[in-house]
Amino acid sequence: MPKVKSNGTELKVDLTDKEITQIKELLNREPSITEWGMFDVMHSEHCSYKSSRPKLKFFENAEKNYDRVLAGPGQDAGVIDIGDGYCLAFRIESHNHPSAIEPYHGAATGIGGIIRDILCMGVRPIALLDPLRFGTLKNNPHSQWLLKYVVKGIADYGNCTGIPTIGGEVEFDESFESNCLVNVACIGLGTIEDFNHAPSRAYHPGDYVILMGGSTGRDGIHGVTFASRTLTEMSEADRPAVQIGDPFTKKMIIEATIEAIKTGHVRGLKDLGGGGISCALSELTGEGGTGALIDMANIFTREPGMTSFEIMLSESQERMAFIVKPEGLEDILAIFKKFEMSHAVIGRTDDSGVLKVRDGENLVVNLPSTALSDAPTIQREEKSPDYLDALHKQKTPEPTKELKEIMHALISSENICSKEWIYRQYDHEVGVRSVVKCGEGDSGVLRIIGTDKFIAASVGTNSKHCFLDPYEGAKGGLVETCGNVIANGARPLAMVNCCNFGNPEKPESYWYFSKALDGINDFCRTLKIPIVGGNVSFYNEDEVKNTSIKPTPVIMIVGIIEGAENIITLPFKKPGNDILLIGETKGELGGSEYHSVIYGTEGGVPPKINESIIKATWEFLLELYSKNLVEANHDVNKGGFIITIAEMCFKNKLGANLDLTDSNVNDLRDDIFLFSESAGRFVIESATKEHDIIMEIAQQHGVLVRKLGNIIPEPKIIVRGLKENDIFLDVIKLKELHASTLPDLMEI
Amino acid sequence: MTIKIAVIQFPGSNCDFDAVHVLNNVMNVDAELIWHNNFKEAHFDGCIIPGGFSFGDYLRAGIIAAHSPAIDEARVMLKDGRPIIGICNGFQILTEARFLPGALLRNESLKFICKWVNIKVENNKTAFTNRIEKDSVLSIPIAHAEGRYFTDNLNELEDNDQIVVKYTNKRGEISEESNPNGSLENIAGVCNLEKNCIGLMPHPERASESILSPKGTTHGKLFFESMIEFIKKRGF
Amino acid sequence: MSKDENWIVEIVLENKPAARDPVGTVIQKDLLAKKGYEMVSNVRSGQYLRIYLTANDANDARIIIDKMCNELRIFNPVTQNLTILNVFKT
Amino acid sequence: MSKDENWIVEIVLENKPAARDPVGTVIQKDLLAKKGYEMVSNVRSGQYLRIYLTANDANDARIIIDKMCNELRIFNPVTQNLTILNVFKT
Ligand SMILES: Nc1ncnc2c1ncn2[C@@H]1O[C@H](COP(=O)(O)OP(=O)(O)O)[C@@H](O)[C@H]1O
Ligand SMILES: [Mg+2]
Repeated sequence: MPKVKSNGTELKVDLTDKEITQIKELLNREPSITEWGMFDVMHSEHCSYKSSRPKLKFFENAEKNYDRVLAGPGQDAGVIDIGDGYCLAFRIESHNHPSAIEPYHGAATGIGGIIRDILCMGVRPIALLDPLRFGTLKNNPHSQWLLKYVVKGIADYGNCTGIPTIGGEVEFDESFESNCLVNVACIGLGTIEDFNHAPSRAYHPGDYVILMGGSTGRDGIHGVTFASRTLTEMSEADRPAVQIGDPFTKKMIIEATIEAIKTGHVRGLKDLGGGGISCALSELTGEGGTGALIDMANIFTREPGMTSFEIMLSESQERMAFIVKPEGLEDILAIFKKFEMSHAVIGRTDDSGVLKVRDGENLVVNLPSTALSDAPTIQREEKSPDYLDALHKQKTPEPTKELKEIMHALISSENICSKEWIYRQYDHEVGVRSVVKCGEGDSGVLRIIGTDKFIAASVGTNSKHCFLDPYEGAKGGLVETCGNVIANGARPLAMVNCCNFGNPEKPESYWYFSKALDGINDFCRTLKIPIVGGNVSFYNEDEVKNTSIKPTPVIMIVGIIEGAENIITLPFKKPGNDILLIGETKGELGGSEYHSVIYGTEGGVPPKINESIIKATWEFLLELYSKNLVEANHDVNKGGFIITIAEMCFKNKLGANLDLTDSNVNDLRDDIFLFSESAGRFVIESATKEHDIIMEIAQQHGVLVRKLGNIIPEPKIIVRGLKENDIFLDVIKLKELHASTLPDLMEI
Repeated sequence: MTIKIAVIQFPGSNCDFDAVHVLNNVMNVDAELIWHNNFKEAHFDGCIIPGGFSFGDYLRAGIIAAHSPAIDEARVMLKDGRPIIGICNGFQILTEARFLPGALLRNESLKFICKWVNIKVENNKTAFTNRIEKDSVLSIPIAHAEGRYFTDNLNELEDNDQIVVKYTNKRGEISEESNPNGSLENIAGVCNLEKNCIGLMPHPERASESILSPKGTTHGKLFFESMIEFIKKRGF
Repeated sequence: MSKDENWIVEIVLENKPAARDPVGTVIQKDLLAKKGYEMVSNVRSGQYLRIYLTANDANDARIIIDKMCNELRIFNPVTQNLTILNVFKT
Repeated sequence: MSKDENWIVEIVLENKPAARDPVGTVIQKDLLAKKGYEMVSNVRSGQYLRIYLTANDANDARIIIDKMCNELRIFNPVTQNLTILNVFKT
């Protein structure tokens, strides 16, 4: 790392020589050590998106292109108008590196951070979701330890703040063994008026700048630089102390902030996350076109003797910055006093366009407000990995096991089994909004009290598919998460994403990123889904093997359901009803669970996405909903449609009598047909008398629908009409296997 | 005149808004959210200590809130015979404040547990169960990490009819499998000697609207209906 | 005459045997699963607090903490025992 | 030659000094200070464990416990410190 000097003090920075020269030219002088530190942080990959910005350009016009988008990428969170005067804010973020070394506090402070992002859009955080990736659990105490404490960290923090964790997703794969992924998402609900009250900008000169919440300590200085390198590059000693979260203080911050916003006196609001005060102040003033004079003496610190460098760069948790109208100061301070939150007026905004920080007599920071946010971008090289060709050529081996045995192995595999062990630890009901709860549907559904509207939200992607084909795989993630909200009756409204990739300086890693973004972009444009935010986490590499994680562009979708009667749930409900498979099953087993669980391979060609068929399928389902023709719905993914059907039997202990004679339209081998992971399919339950009308609507939309059989009251699944033998499965046994896998692995 | 219920908001309460919502919008009484330092008992016919993590549950769930001035006010209500219910963290606060006997310890599994359970009504002569038939089995959710009920004086509780509800299976049978947290004798809720104050680990406010309930039931409402009935009988 | 010296008092709150000790039990279970710790026969857990205070002398410090713990129910007498581990000057 | 004596080791796991301790802070600020215990300036909290084991001598006992805490991940050195409070023979 290059070193810079100022006044005899030396500092190692993560800036390129070119950046260093540019900074000196811009200021026309040697920056102070504090200023160097601020540039270092703000130009880090984590804050500046310097490698990813060239690709993220595609995302930049959501507000212009979609009326419902109130805030798009670039803001702390995406915000959409959902009618009746309400808006939703949502965002997803990664907290991978801290969680990999300290799963409990790493995950907890991840939740803390995402809550702040939502809060500073002026709305109340009402739900959390947690897409996770770990190494496989079996015989692997390290992965078990990570999962156990990540879940506990999320639970302790989310539960205490009173924000329900309404869903999530988890995959287990070797590539995440030392670099697990902890992504966290939050949804906020408020009125459009609340949102307009508190932009994360300081537009007006003369306003007070108030710091509220926890005190500023020496912890977490340079957390963002940590997130901008691989774990190996940072030796134990270099690693900043992982932050300790304080959910109780966060809860108080939420209540005090919301009460403050309601007064109308707050004119700007910003959370202190990566880069601490530096980052918050430069964004507030830089983007607001103002400047500010801050007096360091007023910043309350946890320990005596902190230097201006430490104070400006501290990433201590649980702090917020408020920009307050002069006439509102008294009222706002009274609110902070009521909640007994530490706070201080640390300065005022002005029209200088310069951010100045005074430490006694000295001006330790004196920078144009926009200087810090203008980080240069870097055009990275991309190259597709050499190993992919060989992987794509791998074929599905001839089955050596009975189909029934395979079913048992799949239903109890780590990636397909029930995730109840996780979500039981989350309070998923606080707030009395949770209508479809964890495990009852593909997405979490929340009511908006006082309206007849419901929000559905889902997160996920398939890392194995993305590894084989990032372009199709990223689209597949969109198909799956959209499919999850659609399965519950919702129309997808908008998306945010969290891109988890390897070292962008490696052309292969950057290629994955680049192709995944192309996929996201193309899909969203065709299906008219606004992209309202994202987060990029690079440098996720396996410390020991020096290989990258499987590329994981996690997608988060929110959708809206109008009317309680339009909520659809997953379980089969009534014996006698039809079981229909929507969508075409092709021989698409690349990166499937079938391959990895049964044969230990991960090659083949993963599912391809055809946007026009996907769109037709969605419109078809929404039409069925509007005519009240669907009793249950579950989208098909890992393990194929037979796993989907089994899962639909579990809750009410029902069974299925299937005859597949006419449904294998591509004449596939039995195992390939059953376990294919072709995207965009659903299994629905409908009344037998509605069969003809459903087929008619399907034809109008050009969607392939096949009746597979009927629901039966006995808990067994009978599969006839295969090329080879019939299969007889015991639902109780399958349910037991599905339920016991995680507890058995975790409670040794 | 309308019935006035206080929902006391401690720093860290998080089921406070939920309780207010149910009382105002489902039960149609006049509930008010009151910051713990501002609570004045004289204005209210009853009070609810809601769930959450008062003071972060730091040191021990409920202990710091039990020292709040709001509890001194509530003590006046208690002596006066007005109804008081502590739900989840509220129950923990009321045991720490010694309104109720026993203590709530960390769940046997050491994990937070959020799920719907069945409870059986053992005593229907309290301010919060007078509208429920004895031995009825109710469907209601729990969500806690410190809910393992313990007392060193079980006989006294039994002799005085202070056990209000117990965790059971669907059929109302008390078994180890139906005990979610290791509570002594499957105890899920208790009351004081006078029966005007109860503590419940399960959350009735989450089980008062059919849309929130997996089975479409509204058993939680019964506790609030009983409270209203109790207040009406006393006169307000 | 007050001397107002700086003292540290270390206390531990433990569950009474009847209230059980799941934390200790879990650690012990983990130990059994891991071979090589047969020499450990028992583990008990508790909550530790280190309290910094001014007091006249060690005895005074002890009295203050003792009174505080009882008065504020720092430990719950129904379920817990309190031990003052150490009192020392800083 | 092994003597196999019975030992007790008392340990405390707590957040590193530079890290926050929300539990201790809340106890001091929201309980002690409000109830008249202004002489208490600070509280730090931790997890206490008392471990019963057989060992050759005090030093041996210490080494076993240190290894055990690391191996069972009873604490995480990234955020916590382990202190052996006392080692004594029973
Ligand atoms: N990490 C997690 N946190 C919370 N809930 C989870 C998590 N992983 C899975 N779930 C929940 O478990 C249920 C099943 O999840 P999953 O198997 O991913 O769904 P799908 O059938 O759509 O693939 C959903 O309700 C989901 O929200
Ligand atoms: Mg799904």
